[in-house]
Amino acid sequence: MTLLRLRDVDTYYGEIHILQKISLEVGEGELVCLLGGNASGKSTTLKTILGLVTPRAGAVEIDGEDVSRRKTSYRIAKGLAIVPENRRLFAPMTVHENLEMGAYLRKGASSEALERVFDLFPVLKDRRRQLAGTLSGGEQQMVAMGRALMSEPKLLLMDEPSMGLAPILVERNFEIIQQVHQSGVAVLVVEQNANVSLSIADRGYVLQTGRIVLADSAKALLANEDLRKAYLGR
Amino acid sequence: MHLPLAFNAELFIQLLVNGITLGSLYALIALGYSMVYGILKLLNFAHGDVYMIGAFTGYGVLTLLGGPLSPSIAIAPLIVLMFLAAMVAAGLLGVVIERFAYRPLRESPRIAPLISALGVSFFLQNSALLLFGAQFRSYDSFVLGSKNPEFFEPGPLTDALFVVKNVNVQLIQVIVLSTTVALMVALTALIAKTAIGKAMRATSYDREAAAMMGIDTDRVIATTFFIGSVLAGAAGVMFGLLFSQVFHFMGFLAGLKGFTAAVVGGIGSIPGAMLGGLLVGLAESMAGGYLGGRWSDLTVFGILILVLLVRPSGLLGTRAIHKV
Amino acid sequence: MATGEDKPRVGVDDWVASVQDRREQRSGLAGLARRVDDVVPAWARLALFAVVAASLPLWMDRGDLFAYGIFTLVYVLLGLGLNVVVGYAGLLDLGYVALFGFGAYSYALLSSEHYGIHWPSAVSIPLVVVATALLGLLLGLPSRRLLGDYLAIVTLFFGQAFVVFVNAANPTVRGKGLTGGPNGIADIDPNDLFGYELTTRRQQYWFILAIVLLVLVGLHFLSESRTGRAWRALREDPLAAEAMSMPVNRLKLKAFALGAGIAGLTGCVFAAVLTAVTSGNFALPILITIYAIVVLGGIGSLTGVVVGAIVINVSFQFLAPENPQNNARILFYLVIVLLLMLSMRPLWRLAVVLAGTVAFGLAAHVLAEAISPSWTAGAVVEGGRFAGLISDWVIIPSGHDRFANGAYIALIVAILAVTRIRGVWRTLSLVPTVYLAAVVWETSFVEQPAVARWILFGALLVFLMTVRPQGLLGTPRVEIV
Amino acid sequence: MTEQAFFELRDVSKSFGGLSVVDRLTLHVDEGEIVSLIGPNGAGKTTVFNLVTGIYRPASGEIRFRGRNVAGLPPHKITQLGIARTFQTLRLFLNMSVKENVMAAAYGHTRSTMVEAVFRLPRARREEREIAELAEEKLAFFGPRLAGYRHDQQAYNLSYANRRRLEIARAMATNPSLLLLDEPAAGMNPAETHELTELIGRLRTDGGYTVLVIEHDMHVVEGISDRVIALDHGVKIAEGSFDEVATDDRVVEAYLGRQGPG
Repeated sequence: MTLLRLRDVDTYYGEIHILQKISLEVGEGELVCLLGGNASGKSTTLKTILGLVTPRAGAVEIDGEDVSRRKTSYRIAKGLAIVPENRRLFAPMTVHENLEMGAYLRKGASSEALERVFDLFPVLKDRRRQLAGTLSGGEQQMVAMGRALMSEPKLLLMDEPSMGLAPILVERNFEIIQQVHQSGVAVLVVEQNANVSLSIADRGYVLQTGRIVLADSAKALLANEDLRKAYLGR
Repeated sequence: MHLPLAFNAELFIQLLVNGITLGSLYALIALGYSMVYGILKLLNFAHGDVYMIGAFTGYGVLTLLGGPLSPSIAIAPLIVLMFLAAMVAAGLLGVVIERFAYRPLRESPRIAPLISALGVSFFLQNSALLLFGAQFRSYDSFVLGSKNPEFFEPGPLTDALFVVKNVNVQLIQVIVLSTTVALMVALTALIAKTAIGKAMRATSYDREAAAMMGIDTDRVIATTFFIGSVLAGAAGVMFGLLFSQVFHFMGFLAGLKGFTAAVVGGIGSIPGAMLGGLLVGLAESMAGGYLGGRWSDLTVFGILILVLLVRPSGLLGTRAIHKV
Repeated sequence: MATGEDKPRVGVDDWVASVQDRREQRSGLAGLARRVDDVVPAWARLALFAVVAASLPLWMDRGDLFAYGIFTLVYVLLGLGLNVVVGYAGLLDLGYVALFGFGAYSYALLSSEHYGIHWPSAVSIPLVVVATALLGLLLGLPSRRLLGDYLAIVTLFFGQAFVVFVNAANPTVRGKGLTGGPNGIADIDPNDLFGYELTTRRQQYWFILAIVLLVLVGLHFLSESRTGRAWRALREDPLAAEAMSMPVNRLKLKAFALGAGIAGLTGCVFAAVLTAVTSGNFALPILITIYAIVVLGGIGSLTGVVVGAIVINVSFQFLAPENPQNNARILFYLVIVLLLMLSMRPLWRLAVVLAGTVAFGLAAHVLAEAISPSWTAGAVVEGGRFAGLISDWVIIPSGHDRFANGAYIALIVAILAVTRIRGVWRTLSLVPTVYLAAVVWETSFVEQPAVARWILFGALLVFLMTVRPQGLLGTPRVEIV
Repeated sequence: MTEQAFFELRDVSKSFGGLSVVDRLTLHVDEGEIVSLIGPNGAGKTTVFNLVTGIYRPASGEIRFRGRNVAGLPPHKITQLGIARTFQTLRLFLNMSVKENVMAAAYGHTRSTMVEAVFRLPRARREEREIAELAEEKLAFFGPRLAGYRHDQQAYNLSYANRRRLEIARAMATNPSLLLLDEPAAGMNPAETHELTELIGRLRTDGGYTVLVIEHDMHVVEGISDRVIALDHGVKIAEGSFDEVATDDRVVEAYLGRQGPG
């Protein structure tokens, strides 16, 4: 069963054509990574998936339903969740409130989900009354992850989990991604750090100037000559 | 010009009472500015005119129900009805304005929604002028429910509820103040405790991130406009009841002062709006009483400048730490 | 698509190389205007404007030259000054119109019967310009601490204070009210060129045109200088500008002073042409008009200011209360045609709208009559053979002033709404809209054309902003994230 | 350490709302050195840059540049004295052309007035020419990456990596002697990162700049640094050569993690 499918999506930003006929899919329980340099259109792809920008042409399907004209909240309710780039916590709200926001559309199940998040990140339990803005970078990352997991998503979107982070945090991040993946959640990692992400992914896409230029299994991509030169370096 | 040689306690208390009532009115207007500014970073110039429309709606209800001299229903339900009608009308107007004048401009440079807001303000003001004329429309709340209309005897609204140092504190003043306080408390609770309140805070901090959590930010913003405009509508009726008159241009200056109150108190803070409103109301009342009417607006202006220069984030505002 | 050479190399994002291919061709009038603006060099545009503008008095009569020519030029100048503050430096100055007023009043005091001082323009104009620039500097002082909207509100207060001062305060100086209160100051001298008085409309027009051309050239050079670049940098990102060695506060004050100087200069010629000044000339509506000019043309663009001033002033004069009602009629036909064009495709929509409008009208008429016969008792203004038919269709109450006013406002709201919705909803809402237009027309327009005009103007501002926030010649600001 | 270092911080502290971000920090950079500042997120690295460039005013301590205490001076003054920076979050003048971005930064060392500009007087014309040449020269430093045909493009058209390069070019146009680079490799792919490593080297050899750089990419840090300084919670936890710092226990624990560099 395909959880998420983009079909020939064209997205514009103002007058500029950003995404050109993007097609990709993520199956249930899969770990897929979307590789590309910054400004290759990765963030725009994510925004298109979430409905923060509307494509001019093509379709976004979640769980087999065409949601291209649906609001973001509708798509989230269908089982998406995202850990945005640079975390984007609500700094003046408490850790607890931040987590609550993650479960905004699932008020009933939130106490159970809360326990699960606290099991995953015990340190957050002690800090639940603290304002999110006062946490250390590592703790903030945990809140961002926990917030996304609060809605018990079927598909977790990770936007640049290694961007601008200390090596130790990158490492922890990817451990948690794997952990979440092993519990049966599908994950789409949007990254430009090909090394780490391909090593844990099932499949991958490479985005270049708004187009998908490579799509293959992670193993094959790791062996691809062009990709090695550009992304694995040295 | 005469200088008050001896301290006149009666005058002072009178001005104090007037200032507090006026101030709570400004506080209600300030809240609308503050909430909208908090969530959209938009200076909603049309807000003062929403308040004006609220005042006219109250006037309309009053006229439809027989007018002040011979109301067809009892005074208490009449006033409640006036408030309700004005609040609903203003609230809906706020939502419509947001939908058509501001929402299309979310991603535009800052100046575009500002110009759009000026356009809306201009439109509303002149519409009221065209429909109701340039003359003042009288609420005649002074005689509302008067026992003997033929002799224009004061009605119950101006009855003294209690007396301080020979100064009568009128029923209407107490109504205005207590309504304001009640609305403030309700609003504070709404924002601190309820899901929509938290969604509002999240949206005002980071709209896109809030959307990513599944919050329907369009709806949250519309709700914010609705609540802010409802408060302005209530303030409009209060103004009519307090000063017995409404006119098409009343929104402009009241809007400016409301915004001043919001800024002085600290944009985004509810107690700040209350404090700022009181400060502006008191300043206006005191300056008017001791220095003469023409100085009152300039005094308000002076306070604004002073506060902004000393504490740019307002009295109760939190200083934003700019991430660089 | 991705064939051979076109296939991008992995790891190389070639946005810049491909950006022209990715930019859509803009269509419509605005797109054409942009392309012309891109292609035609600045000096050619200036020359074209100068030649056309200079020839105006040769074929225009005096009244039109005053209304269309001189007023447009005054608006151009005002727009150019505001453009320095708002367009270049990105500072929201809502007290700008007070500076214009200060200039006009100052000139009036220095060259009129009011105090019997008749200094020649060569003395009074430079003096006034410098004084206004200094006042602008003063007004700009809060910009050191205040950002964006805070600055806007403080300057707006300043504008209000000016009107209050001129109208109400009117302090007595040398036995006479300084500003003349609500009556203003009359009998102002015309401008003179070293003693030669410019008394005819033609002379005045050419004089102002010369000033406009000089200011345009000067501002063009300035915008391509270190100061102009620094202003734009400051508008983009004040913090980065400061970190890149630009003294942000001083630059803000410079923009304020220069803008104020131009406003003061405009005040001088304006007062001289009008020969009288009153505070009403410097109130909120004028401020909004100047903003509309700058924003319509496209913020920061000199050509845009000129185009904006022409469009706004010409349409203003066209709709002026003095003009015959015919203009209003043309406007209404235009609106109806435009609305119908919006729904032309596919053709069945047009049919639906027309049929719907007829049905809607009949139903409304019956309903209104049922509620109260007086609602339909009014007479149709014109209509000839169709008068009977029309009066069975539209609602015309007897004594319909208030009703017509309401319908007019409702019509404008409905038109605004129609432009914002799509698809079936648009078709549906067109029905009452077209009907309203008919009602407004048949109830013979509104009583107060001046007010009605301002209402339309407010709505147009909203419309313009929501449809084209960057203005006619402005470039949309894009960020690729 | 010499008596008067080229650039040094002495006991500099800064806190926000009671939260200490930089705590009695002392460090120095000698002329011609390339020094890297590393540390976990929120360690106060960017705050150090903001303190040095005058965006924040230190609560206590001295920031000395060529013997002069610059703490408390406004940012443009500090830049005019010869310290220029780039921003982690990229703060280009997006709606100005590439060349204009660089030309704008020449403001601090040009002098022609508004009047001279309006009337195109000789000094204004000469300076305009010089600024244009300066901009081309600085952009040429980046070779084909910011080559001629891109000069008239609006900055928002640039790719992320090119925006980072343009920020460096813009900083160079202020004629600094000390360059502060805030995560110049962030958002670059390995090939581009490799190129950047060389470029930073050339900044010293060809450009004659002294460089203080914040960077997370350990390959870059290893490739460029004469010296590395590690911060955590606003405190210096290690200083020395790359190998010394990278193997320091506290650095490994707080920052690098058990896998170590890479």
